[in-house]
Amino acid sequence: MIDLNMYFYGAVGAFGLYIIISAFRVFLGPTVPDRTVGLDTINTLVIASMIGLGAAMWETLFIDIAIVYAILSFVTTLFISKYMEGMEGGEA
Amino acid sequence: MKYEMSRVVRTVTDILVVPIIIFGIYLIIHGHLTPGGGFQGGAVIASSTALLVIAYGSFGKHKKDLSSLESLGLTLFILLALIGMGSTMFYNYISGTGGLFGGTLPSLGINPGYINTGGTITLMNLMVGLEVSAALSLIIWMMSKRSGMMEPEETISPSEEVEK
Amino acid sequence: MTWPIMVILILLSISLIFNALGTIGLHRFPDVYTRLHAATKCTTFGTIFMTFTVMAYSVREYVITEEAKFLNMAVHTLLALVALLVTNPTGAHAIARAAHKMGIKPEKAVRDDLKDSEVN
Amino acid sequence: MRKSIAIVAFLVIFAFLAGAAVEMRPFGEPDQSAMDDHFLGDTQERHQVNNVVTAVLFDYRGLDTLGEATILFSAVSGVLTVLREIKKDEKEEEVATK
Amino acid sequence: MNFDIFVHSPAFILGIPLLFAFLTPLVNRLSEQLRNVVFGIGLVLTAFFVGLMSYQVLTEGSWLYVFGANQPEPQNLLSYFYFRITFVADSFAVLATITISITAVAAGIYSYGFMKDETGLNKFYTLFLLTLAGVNGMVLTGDLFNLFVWFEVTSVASCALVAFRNYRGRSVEAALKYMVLSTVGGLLVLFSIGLMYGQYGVLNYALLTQSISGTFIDKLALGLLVVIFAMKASSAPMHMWAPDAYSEAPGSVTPFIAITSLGSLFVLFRLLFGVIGVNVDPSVSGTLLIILGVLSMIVGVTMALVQTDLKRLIAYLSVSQVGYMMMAVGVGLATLNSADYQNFGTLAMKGGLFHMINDGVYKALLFLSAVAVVHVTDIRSLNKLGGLAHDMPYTTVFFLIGALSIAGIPPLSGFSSKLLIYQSVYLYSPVLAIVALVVSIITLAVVGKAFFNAFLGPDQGLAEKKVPSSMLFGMGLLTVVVIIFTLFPNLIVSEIVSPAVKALVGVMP
Amino acid sequence: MSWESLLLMMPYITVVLLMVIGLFTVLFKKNLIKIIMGITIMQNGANLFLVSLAYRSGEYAPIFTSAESTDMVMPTPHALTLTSIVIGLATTALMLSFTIMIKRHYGSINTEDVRRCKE
Amino acid sequence: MSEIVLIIQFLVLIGLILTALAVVFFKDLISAAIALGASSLLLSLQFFLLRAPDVAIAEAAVGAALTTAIFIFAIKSTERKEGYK
Amino acid sequence: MIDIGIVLEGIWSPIVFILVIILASIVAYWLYRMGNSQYEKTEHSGDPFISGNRPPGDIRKIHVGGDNLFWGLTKALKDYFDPLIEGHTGKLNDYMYWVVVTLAVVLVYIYLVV
Amino acid sequence: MKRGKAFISTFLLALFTYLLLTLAAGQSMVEEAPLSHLLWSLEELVLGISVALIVASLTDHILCRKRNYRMLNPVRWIVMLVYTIPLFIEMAKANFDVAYRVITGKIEPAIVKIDPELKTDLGVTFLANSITLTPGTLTVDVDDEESELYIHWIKVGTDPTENIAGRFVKWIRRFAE
Repeated sequence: MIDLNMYFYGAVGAFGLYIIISAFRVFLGPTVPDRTVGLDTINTLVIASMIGLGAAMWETLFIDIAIVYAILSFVTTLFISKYMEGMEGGEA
Repeated sequence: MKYEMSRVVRTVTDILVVPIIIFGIYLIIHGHLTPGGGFQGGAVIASSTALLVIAYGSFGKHKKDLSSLESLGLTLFILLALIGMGSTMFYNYISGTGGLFGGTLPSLGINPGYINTGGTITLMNLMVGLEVSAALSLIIWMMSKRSGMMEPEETISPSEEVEK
Repeated sequence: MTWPIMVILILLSISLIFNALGTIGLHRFPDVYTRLHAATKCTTFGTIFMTFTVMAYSVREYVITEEAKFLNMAVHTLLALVALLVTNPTGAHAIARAAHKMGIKPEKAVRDDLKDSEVN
Repeated sequence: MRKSIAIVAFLVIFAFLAGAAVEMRPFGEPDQSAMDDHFLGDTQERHQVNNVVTAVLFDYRGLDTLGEATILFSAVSGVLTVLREIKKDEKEEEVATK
Repeated sequence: MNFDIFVHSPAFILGIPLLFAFLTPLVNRLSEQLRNVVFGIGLVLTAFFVGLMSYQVLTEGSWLYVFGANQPEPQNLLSYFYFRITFVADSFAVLATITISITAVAAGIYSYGFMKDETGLNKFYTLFLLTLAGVNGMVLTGDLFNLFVWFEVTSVASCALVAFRNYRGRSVEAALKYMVLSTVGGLLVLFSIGLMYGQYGVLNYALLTQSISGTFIDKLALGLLVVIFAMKASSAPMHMWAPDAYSEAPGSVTPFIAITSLGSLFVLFRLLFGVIGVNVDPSVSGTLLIILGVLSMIVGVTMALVQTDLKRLIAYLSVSQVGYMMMAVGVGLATLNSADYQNFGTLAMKGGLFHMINDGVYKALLFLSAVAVVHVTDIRSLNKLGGLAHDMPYTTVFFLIGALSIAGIPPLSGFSSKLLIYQSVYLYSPVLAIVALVVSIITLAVVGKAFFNAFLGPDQGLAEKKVPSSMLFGMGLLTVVVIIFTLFPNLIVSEIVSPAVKALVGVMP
Repeated sequence: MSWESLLLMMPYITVVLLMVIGLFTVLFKKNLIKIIMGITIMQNGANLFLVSLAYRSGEYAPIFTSAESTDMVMPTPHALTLTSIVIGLATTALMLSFTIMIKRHYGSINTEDVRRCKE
Repeated sequence: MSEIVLIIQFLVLIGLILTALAVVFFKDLISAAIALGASSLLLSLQFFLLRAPDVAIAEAAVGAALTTAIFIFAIKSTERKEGYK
Repeated sequence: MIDIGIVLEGIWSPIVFILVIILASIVAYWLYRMGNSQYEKTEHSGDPFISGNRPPGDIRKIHVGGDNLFWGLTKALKDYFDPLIEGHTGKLNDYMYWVVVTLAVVLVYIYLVV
Repeated sequence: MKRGKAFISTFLLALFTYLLLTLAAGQSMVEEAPLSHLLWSLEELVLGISVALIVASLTDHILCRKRNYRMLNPVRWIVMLVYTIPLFIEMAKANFDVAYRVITGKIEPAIVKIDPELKTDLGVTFLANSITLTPGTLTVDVDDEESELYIHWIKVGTDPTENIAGRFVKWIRRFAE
């Protein structure tokens, strides 16, 4: 039987693929909010990968990083949205 | 233009600030046991400041206090290092002496971690955390002041016209 | 294969499926609001299931090994879950509000009360 | 002309860096690790600390951390200096140069 | 506990300015007078510890200061002492720190009068002390990554100083250019540190010297380090930031910014002689230094010839002076492994290092007296200045002494070092000596132009105010030092420069 | 070159690419903020290089809470990288504040305009 | 075991390079800042994979929140579009 | 300590030079004394001598600016000075350009020679 | 004693967070006891209380900005925990809904206004976040004075207030008002 943490590694690999797919929304997304949505998605996926990796590596304390990331990505999202609120015209 | 963000964001900010600060302090004082330390914890605490700044669009009048806090942290840090001059600078003279932060591990190798160890390492973590949180808050404060995203203070004289 | 492992695998696959759906939706939907629907709901849900997986896993490991660090892992994962639940929808709301303030119209929108209220 | 020279120089540097990447020891297999092994073995005994990185950061290489904090301090001083208010009426015109 | 203050002096040279820099904002909340006093105490204490270290090194020999070790002075050097950060207290560091602290004290005293009317002064004094600490750390350290850290401290603090007069657009522009260049340079230095660490697993100079063998990666690291430190030392053709930064910095710290680039030059020599250059065929890096030096000399002096801005003119002159040192020390390095080293290489080294300490002092004098002119008249253009000798007699004398010294007019100190350089470089290649002579003549023409335009001619009544006494005192201090160097060059060479050459070339302690 | 050796080379290749992309930005882009972004990318590259050097395959993080013995990745580059991250933040903040002041004085942040200091 | 870690690293590094390229080629500075944030986010994940938790936390805190924040402040105080007027 | 003797290693001995200066000034004073006795005062004897012509306007107000000195030299060496001055464009990209070009040249040099 | 309640609530939140973070991280207080891993060491408790005191004295004006101390009541916390169950069910539904729309692409979006008539900030926040997490709806804007919410609805229907918010409002009234 494969070790259980192999499943976690596999899941994280899949998340890596999703991250690259979501990154294309950052590249393509016609407006800035679209790119921000892409960034937000990547944030959530990275948090999921970090939690999974923490379990897979048996490194308990790695979960802390996910918490830090969850909070700080929120700050980033707020900053970008605050900037967008003051922007005129949604193009480009 | 309104400088505050929406009501939902403000409420969530109010709720999150205290846990974020606690989390930062946790990272600082457990720096010698778990990943983290003065710098990371300080950055997390500063991000709570950033959260307040961005959600409310204004900042208190604590610039001088923050500046003093920063200097104080660094002064204590370098004094901690200089006290080690009995041997050499940066000598860890507290570790293993048995007093505050001078505890010893019962066993080497894997252990869950004991907070009362580490000597100057723990203290320096605290000092660096003090300095970094104040410093990064000051950077956020100063950069946001010029950006027009914040509520203007009365003392700022906007001279935006271009020299030729 | 014992039942805890089955549970863990099922939770893990749910997490994978929903994250995949969110990622696909990010590309299939036409405008920012609908993309936000996909991104927020699906990825949050998927990540919640990831935390459930890890919590189940760490509880299982704790039962087997009786090491305190797995309990610690479960608690920290719970904290991460709470942080996610609070921050993700708020972030989505902030993006949507900013997008609307920028003047991006919802695609194919049937009605727009917010716009009307601003006009009046 | 100038731009093409710049591109050529840029490519030369690229080539050298890539050469270094090829020549570098294989990833994940350091051959010289006496210093790090010494730190790993010495930390718990000497400092009673679990996190080796913190021990390196604050004790073995404490001076680096002091320098790091100093840089942050000087950057904050610099930001406060550069973005401080300008008393416009007195200091706006530049000293006559040319 | 036997606390030997001599042994700890390297740590104090770094620690005292840092401690006082951190204290300055705190003291400023109490009173501004006290802050000035604290600043002065910090400067003087630093100079005092430099004196202590120099005394100890010159009488007892050099030693390694190991940070965080059990006993202050390891008698038998176990290898794991090298794993910690070390400070190298040898004669070369003595030469460097003496140069730095003379300039720092003079510029600090000068600042009291010069900066009186500015706002945000506590930050100014803080940054001044931080720059001092950064340069001291840079020349004292014996660890590659620590070198990077102090390098960055120096660049950040000195860039903030350049941009101190934020009401001038040019100042901020110059600071940004300087900052971008030093940050990119610092990153390349960090990259080369990574290359070294990846290969040998150590960061200490002494340990690296034993293991470097001259592989492809070593060559890459050598190239990166040479170019970046030469850039920071304002060598042509990467000198363009230097005139901007020197001329736009607040006048009292201009010599100090120049000293930071001199510090980079010290570090470059230490890296080339002590760590990496000697392991990768020294003649190659010596030739590189000579080429860069000759370029700097020619480009600097000819650009100075066409300048009309007084401070920029002196800035370009300082670029050309850096060329002299690089050329002389390059000759020493190029001949290091041959019999020629005993014939003239060591002489060239002595000339180069003596020129460094000379140059640090008289360039500071020249800058400070030029800044006094600008301070009094608010004019920097040589087209508009004139006749100032009537109103500012002391400044005229100071400027004249500095100008003659930089031009290498015989009785003054600049001549004694230049003579050494001519003599030794002639034996290596006559062309270099001829270039050096011609550059020296053009330098005389340039300073003659500056002196003629600014001080001679009919009195135009440009001087609006008096030169404050603290500024005069600062310049006077430097003049005294220049005169000492003028009167006792043999003493300086035999007591300070020759041991420095030996320490630089010989194995590390 | 086999697939596995490419996998093994990938960190170094990424480091080189990041450094080169950053250098490209600093060399050819004219917007000051873009240049600073390029510098940030270079910093990322240098940090990644140091941490890649620290890795020993299949070993643990240098913390005694979870590792089994001293089979750990090397701690020194981690400390160095922490230092360099802080340095990067400090320099970035300082350069950005310079840029803000330049915009105020010159009305532009294009390097074609920001050239009053010349000759 | 180690192969799958290498493959995950490969994916993350590819994403890192792509986002870094995007930073250079976006004309809109705010988009470039967003891409920079994504880049340092992936860098943090890579540090995580290389078993450097301290560095990963620091990079997450600095790269994700603070650097992006000060870039956004700077863009707001200067101008948004790259290009010569 | 203080070495008065002439050192042939090239270090300048200022004591000797001071003696030479004193000697030279004595000689100069002697020459001055010789010439001064035969000096005749004329109308323009205190005026500056520029190219033999009378200068326009009040000669006390004449001010030679920084551009005027060495104007002939820079004009004559136009081909050298003009590219040099144009090279100092003040653009940040050009500063970086020089660093990168030097770096490339140095790297190639080191690679080829060693 | 004006700050009393604010101080206490901030202190409790801080202490709770700290204890949760250090749960089972320190050495156990009682050796060899069953489930002793769950406890905290004495040092951790002392540190936690002092840290919470410091943080509470510094930030009590932030958490209780509106002087609203309803959440000090433990019953409300229990109701809030129970509320997560219907919320979770709705979230599951939401995801199948989005999955359906991702696959078919059938959307008919609109921004509608609803008025749940909640009074407190906390209630509005909870409602907005719950709405964001549930099927086909996304909070776009919130009125500052009233509790009117503007919702982006992916498949527009009738009677928005009841259809969108009706399920949550009565729950939220129970613990937040």
